[in-house]
Amino acid sequence: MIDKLPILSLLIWLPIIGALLVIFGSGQKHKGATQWLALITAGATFFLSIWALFEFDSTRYLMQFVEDEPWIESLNIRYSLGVDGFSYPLIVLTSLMTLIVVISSWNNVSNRISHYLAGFLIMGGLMNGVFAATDAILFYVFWEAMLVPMFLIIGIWGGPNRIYATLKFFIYTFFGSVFLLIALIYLGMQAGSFDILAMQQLVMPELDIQKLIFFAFLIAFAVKVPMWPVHTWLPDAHVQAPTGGSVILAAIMLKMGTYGFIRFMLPIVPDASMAMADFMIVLSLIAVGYIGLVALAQKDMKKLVAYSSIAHMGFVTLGLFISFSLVAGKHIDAAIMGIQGGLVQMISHGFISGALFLCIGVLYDRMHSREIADYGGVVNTMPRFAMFFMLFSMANSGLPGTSGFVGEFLVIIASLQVNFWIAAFAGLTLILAAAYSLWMYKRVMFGEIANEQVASLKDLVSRETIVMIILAVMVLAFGLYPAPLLDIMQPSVEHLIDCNLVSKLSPEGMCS
Amino acid sequence: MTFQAIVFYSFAAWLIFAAIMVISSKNSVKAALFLVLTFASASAIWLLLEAEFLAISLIVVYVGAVMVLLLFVVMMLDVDYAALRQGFVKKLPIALIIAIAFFVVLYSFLTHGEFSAEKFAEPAAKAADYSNIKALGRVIYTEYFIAFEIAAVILLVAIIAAISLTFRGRRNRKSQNISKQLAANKKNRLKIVKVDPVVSANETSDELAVNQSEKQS
Amino acid sequence: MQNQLLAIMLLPLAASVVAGLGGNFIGRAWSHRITIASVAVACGLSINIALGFAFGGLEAANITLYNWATLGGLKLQVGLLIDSLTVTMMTVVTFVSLMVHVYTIGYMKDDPGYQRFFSYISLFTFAMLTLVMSNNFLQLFFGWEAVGLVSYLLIGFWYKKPTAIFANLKAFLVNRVGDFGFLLGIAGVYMIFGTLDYAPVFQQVVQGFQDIDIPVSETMVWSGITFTCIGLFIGAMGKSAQVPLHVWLPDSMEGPTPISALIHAATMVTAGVFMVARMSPLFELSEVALNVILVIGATTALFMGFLGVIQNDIKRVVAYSTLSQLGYMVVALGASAYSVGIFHLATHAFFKALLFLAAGSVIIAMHHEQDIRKMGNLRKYMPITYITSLIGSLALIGTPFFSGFYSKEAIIEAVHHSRLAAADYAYYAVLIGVFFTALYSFRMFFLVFHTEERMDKHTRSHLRESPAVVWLPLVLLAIPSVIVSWFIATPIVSGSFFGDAIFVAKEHDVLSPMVEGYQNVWGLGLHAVQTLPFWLAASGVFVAYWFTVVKPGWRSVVDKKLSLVNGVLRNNYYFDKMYIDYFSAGSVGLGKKLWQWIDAGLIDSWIVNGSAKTVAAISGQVRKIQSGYLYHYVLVMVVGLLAFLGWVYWHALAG
Amino acid sequence: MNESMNFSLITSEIFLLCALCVIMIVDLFQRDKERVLTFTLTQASLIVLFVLGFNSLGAERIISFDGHWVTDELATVLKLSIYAITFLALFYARSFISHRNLMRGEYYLLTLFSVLGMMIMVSANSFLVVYLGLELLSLSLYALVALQRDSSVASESAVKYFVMGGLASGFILYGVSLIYGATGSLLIADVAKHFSENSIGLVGQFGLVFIVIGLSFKFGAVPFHMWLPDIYHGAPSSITAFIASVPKIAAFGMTMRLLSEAFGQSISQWASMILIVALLSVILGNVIAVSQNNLKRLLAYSAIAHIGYFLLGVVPGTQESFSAAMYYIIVYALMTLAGFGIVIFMSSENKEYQKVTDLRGLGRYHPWYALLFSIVMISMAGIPPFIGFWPKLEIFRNLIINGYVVEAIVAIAFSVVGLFYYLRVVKEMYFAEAVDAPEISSSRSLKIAISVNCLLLLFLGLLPDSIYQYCLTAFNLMG
Amino acid sequence: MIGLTDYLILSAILFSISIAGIIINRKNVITLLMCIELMLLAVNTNFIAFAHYLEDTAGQVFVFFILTVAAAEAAIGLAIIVVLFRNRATIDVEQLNQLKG
Repeated sequence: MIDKLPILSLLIWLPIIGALLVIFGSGQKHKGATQWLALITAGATFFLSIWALFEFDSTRYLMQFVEDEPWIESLNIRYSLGVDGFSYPLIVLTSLMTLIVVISSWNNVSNRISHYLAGFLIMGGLMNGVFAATDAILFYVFWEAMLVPMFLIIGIWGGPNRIYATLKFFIYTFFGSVFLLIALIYLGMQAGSFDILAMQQLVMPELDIQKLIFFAFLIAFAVKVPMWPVHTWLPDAHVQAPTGGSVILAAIMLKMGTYGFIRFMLPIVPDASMAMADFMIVLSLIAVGYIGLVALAQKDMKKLVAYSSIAHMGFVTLGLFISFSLVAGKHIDAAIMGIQGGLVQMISHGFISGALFLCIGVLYDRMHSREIADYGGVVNTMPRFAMFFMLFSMANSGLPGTSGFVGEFLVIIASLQVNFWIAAFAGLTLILAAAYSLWMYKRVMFGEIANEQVASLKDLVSRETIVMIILAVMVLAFGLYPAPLLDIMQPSVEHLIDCNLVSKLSPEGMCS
Repeated sequence: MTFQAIVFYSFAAWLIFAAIMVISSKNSVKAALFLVLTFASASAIWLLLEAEFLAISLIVVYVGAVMVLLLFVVMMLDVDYAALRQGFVKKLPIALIIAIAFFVVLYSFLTHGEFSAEKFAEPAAKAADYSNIKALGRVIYTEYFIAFEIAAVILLVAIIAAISLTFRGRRNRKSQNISKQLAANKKNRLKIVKVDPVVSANETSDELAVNQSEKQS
Repeated sequence: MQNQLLAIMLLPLAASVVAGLGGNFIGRAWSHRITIASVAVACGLSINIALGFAFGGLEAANITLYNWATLGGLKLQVGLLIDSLTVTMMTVVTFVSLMVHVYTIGYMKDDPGYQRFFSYISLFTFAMLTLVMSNNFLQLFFGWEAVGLVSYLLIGFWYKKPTAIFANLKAFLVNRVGDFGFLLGIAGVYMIFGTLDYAPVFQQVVQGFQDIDIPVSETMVWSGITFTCIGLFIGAMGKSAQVPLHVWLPDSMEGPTPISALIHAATMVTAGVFMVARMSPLFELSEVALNVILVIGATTALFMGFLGVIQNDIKRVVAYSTLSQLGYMVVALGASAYSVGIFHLATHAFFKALLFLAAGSVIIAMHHEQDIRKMGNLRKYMPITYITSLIGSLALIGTPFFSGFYSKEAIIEAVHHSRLAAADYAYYAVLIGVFFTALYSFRMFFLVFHTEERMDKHTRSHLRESPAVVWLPLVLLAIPSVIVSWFIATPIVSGSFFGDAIFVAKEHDVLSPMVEGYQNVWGLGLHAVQTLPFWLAASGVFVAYWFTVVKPGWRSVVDKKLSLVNGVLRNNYYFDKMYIDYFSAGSVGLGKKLWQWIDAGLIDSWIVNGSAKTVAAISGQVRKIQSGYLYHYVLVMVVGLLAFLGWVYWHALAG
Repeated sequence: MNESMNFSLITSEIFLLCALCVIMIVDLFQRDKERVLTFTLTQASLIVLFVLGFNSLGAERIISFDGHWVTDELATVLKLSIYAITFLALFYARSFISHRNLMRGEYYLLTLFSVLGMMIMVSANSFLVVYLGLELLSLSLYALVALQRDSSVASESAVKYFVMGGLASGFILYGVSLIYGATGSLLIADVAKHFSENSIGLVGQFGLVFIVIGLSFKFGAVPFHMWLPDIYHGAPSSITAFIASVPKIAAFGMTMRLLSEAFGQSISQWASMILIVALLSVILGNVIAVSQNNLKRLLAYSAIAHIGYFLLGVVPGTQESFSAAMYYIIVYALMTLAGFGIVIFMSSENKEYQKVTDLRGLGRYHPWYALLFSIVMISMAGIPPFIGFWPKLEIFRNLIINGYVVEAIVAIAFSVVGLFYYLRVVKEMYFAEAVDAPEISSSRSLKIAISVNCLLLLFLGLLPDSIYQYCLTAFNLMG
Repeated sequence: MIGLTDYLILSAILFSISIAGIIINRKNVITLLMCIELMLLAVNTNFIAFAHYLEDTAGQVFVFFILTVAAAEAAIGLAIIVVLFRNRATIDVEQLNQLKG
């Protein structure tokens, strides 16, 4: 029955239609109705994504749930959707995080709640679109369109310096994506259509052209990931964004950059990627080491978590780009390990960073401060919260048993096959991540009650607890048993390694 | 030197002289009159080119109608000419350089050879019964029918526009506009005329525009 | 058997979850009942299995529980490996844990975090069991970090205490430094052997494999095995608090005393020793690694012993003693006498737990006064504690017939027989260490239980023996502290007990010569008076007696004479200063500078905002061209026209 | 086909002229201050024109009136968009002009005259008719700008417009005279034929320079843009909305007739000039707009930048790139109309909100309009899924296909600068704290008009083919 | 002998003068109007010269229309100047700078 439905379209448009209903249907006066409508929409979307998971064939690398309709016939741009092992987990993650954001903003957004919720629902739909699109231009449309609601969310509901932050966010990312557009146009011209799979099949005999396309992709995706040195929008955006914004930003939007690497950069320009792999690895390691140190110096909780996000995303890029020399050295398992590690890290970081931002949001709702120095001894007044916060902090520092461990473990293990120093630098995260996460935890949570405000804190209410439990279960489940997730991605990863990382300088050796 | 050349050079000289006077006269009336001279000289040159109808039209239309209109307006506006002439010499060099540079470029390409006498020989004399007016008249209502119609519309537009811009309607209404009186303030009743022609830099156009629009209401 | 094993492992976890999440609901009594019951069951089952191994002929078992991840051809699985080594550890862990559970009822009875505490120690038991029962490196690492986590939680149990929350962060981070090496070691294992399960790895070691060179620079290449072993050993250094990663252990005494006994003396800190023993087939392949282990272990054993002498905090003395003893165990590992290392681990677990719990008992009586200079003559008030402490101290210094004697003697002998380059250094270090062990142990013992009473009146008036839940575990631990070696020394040292679980290469075999001259436990004990260590220990006790009881005034004289040495020792060889002032402060400072100069300064201010400002500035200037004057407009237009005309003309002439 | 004097081919023009005369006479006898009848008749005639035009879609290309007139798909599509956008623009104007002493019949008449001029421009097939159409348009526009007789800025801008426009006409004429000298004909077909047989020569090139510059002036491309900000700023907002949008479409038609048809053989000669002008426009327009505080001026500079992008579409000189440019210009007209629509919308009876900061608080107190205006701005910035993205995509695609990669990158990089000032407008509406709610006293027709216009930007953006296929058929690229 | 070039140069001179006039004139808008008329005159002369030497009427017809348009233009231009004068009481070009930036 479900295979008759246009699942992906539903996942994209259901939240958007729901958002329109939320805006126009209920208005400002009926707060409850608004919230329930949003909750139902988000819940239905999430339910649908889970339901479809049962139909998802995790033994195939081919696109599934394919929809293909003509859209702009004159340009041969099609409304074509499909998911594989790379994208479907991200869609589920998106749907879940949207739901969580809706729940978590139940009581703590008073200003124009219907617009706020609608913004997140629209974004949820658009983000699903990014992951589901198999037409490059359709992808680009979703990719760009998504910026708008986020821009408004940060700008309207953000902190005191929100305008600077949101403009920076928008312009930074837009700057990145214009180069993407150029590259896509060029590729569309070469391939004769904007079908991403067709682009992947393209023979590109000139390495220089591949490199140009590589850099176009790189600017676009690196900004989104974000990689050093184009990361500075992220701390600002995170700090200023409302809690929900930070959650979505960290949990989903950052993943789009690395998703772009997997979907576009590696398969389309493998030779350039291989040639530039060392460069990418160095950038990834800078993210791990340098950004880790920077995170250590932060005084603002959100900024700290934001920097830690950059550092963690460094593992994704690291995992992807070590695969080239592993494949070249015939260490296929290790290559799979690196890529899988990166992919798991994407999902896991979605939960962990989202959870951490929610935790900070919980504190912020009560104290209206994100400065670490304003806190101290919170555990005395919020023991339940302290437990969850501890779990997520530990997960952030990559404790085995939490999902934060899986990706980093796999990537580090794989990277030693490439070079000792890569592994050593990547391994630094064990120390740095623990240092910044737990030092922050210590300063915020432990100790004597620092001031009157902390003394009057109330522990989590049940709504907040539910959200925390969901995320905690996810973090633990994927930490203790990541196999189901890995199995979904496995065929796609193998296909990537077998067919897409091979040289495209000549048609020989390419999969058909 | 042929008669033709004498006519050409003398009228060309007049033409240039008059044109220069047009742009350099202090007084608009004078300028207008020099413009008349310019047109007259040009019409003589046109006669050399056997464009009799146009030469006559030029006199009739321009000297007879446009110039009169021009003078009429000049007189009507009652401009203080003494004030209008300051700073003329100061800007002269730039204008001169531009004009000369412009001319040099045009000159060098016009004498480049594509308009040489070999390519454009003096056409044979027209037959005695050749009538320039007839020739024009024949094509204007046939070949150039559509252009002619458009020209008519353009004149209509000119009429409508000119009237709607300048016609102020009957001036015998003496009603009170109370809201206008209430909205009056010092700013729009008292105009402070700047003595120094240099505009201070910090006063942006926006503010002016808003003041302006406030004043309109 | 699988069900039994799972029960051993998961019961404490379940109890922990119940006590932790439902603690307020089920109340204090039920919290300890449930946790103690679960650990007791686990302990009973462990002993059952251990007996099975010792007598009933149980075979080693390798059980796969579930598939953690499949990566191409590689399967990462969660499973259990049960052999004699594991069983020894399981028994020790669950037994000490059970004792500590019981003891806690008394020790923590007024603490508001009662349920939480039980939850934590049960969780710890689970984590430690996972560590020892693992059959692969992944799970080992999981347990490895999990015990670290619980240690972190427990050191910071009194989270209001600034020193406690400092200590737990420090402990976690220092352990993370070790784990960094450990993880690289695991990566090395995968690189060389292509799998993370123990069985195939050890099989390959036996059947032959290709070592892999790891290039670290243009000219330098490391052997893969050596790299792996050293990496793994760095992990062990962190967990087992070896120099220079030992700094966290003394500070960890900020946690409640039962924890010090359980985690920071008996079990977790020995995880490193266990791990190296478990990986004995690997370590045997790398002589470099073994030498490193010897040097590190010997240094720890000796130099941490020095520090024990000058401590005045009762728990810190025991802590430095633990450090020193861990050094002994590691020395045994370095000498390839893995079984001896484990032997000392087991005996040490009992008497060190005993010493800690006794110290805890003293602390309860002293109303949480821990300074031994403010105690004295406590034997009058606390006879049971006094006797058990004496037993523990005697065991610690290696008095013949006490359990510690056999294991320590075996270590010294083993090092003596070792032919590794660093063996001589290690031998003298452990010998000298014996003297100092006796010195600090009995210095503390005399200061606490003998000498004049130095506590204030109020405390003195309340001094009494601890309740039964406290002293009972002391007694229960005192018994094995004396006798356990009588039963296990022979099978362990002779190698019959561990069998295949521990692998020693022929050229490293130090136990065979020992076994040759060995009759039985009694003979060995009687023989002791002829050996140097015995007299070293005895002189240590004597010196301690002289300086504390007979001539207490001499102490300050010595302090003055050796003020330089004293300064170094008081500052813990300046390790803390280096780590805190230079490493961590340096990292934070570096992070701050990087952030301010590169992130905020270079990238944000210059490049990002700078380009925005540049555009705005250019915009502000360029808009002035739009002057409002018609003639300027015309001028620009005509210049544009001229430029184009000139351009076309120039092209036409050129082309 | 070449037919002479086939009046059925100029039915629309004849109808409009007749309608104009009727309206003029009807208006004379109007006592109604609101001129409802005039308005209705004007809009009705635009509807009729639209229907007439729509019916002639798909007709074959016919050259008539001795080669002076051409009816083809290009002309028809352009005319249709001219009618449609004028129709909308008049809705915008209605309440605005009634508050500003502009509610006179002439407003509608002159608008219709300019429509007639534009129709002539896009259908002209000789330099003469092009010129006359252009003058008909320009003269109407001069008058429209000056129509607010009591406004000193309006009259200033009218003078500037007039003088600069006259100068530009002079340039075009001088160029045409040179072309005439070189080819001996005024008919575009003859000129094209001549240049396909002979090399263009220096005279032709010089003529071309003058013509290109005249066209650049009409578009407002740098460095011939100087008039544009002042005129857009000074003219009454409803008239600015009109001048900024519709005439660009006609100018595009004229460009096609002159450059692509007459000088189709010498693309390399004019493309490089257009390229320079286009890039300068993109750069300067975007950069100067950053420091603008007046919304109208900001939109004016953004218009310059848009024209730059549009001209980049003309540069490659292929049929496809022309259709992309055509798409761009139609979409641009729609967007810019909405943009100035904001200014009109914000103008109340006695106050004109023109500063960007005047929009403050709109998001809070009038969320619907804030949303609509954000759509306009974001669409102008070229962010999908709004319509503004698609023509940009097409332009860049054509540039890249034809090898202008560096140019495409420069242009696209400056669109980032562009984003900055568009977002500033959104920022003011949503993020800045408002002291008090901006008052909105617009009429219902205006509210409907702006809603329709802005939503069109979204819906057409979701279905970009709906306009683009007509642009393609105009250049015989489809079906 | 007077050839086509001479006429063209004459008109070029006239054209240049008119441009110079527009740039040079900073005080009087009416003079700008006259300069534009001069420019059209130059163009007309060009057309007529070409028409003469090409023996073609088209050029002359064009001039005919230019004259018409120029007349209309003059009418509208003057009307605008009148409006301006009524608003500002001046036709000084230098004071036409309310709109700038």
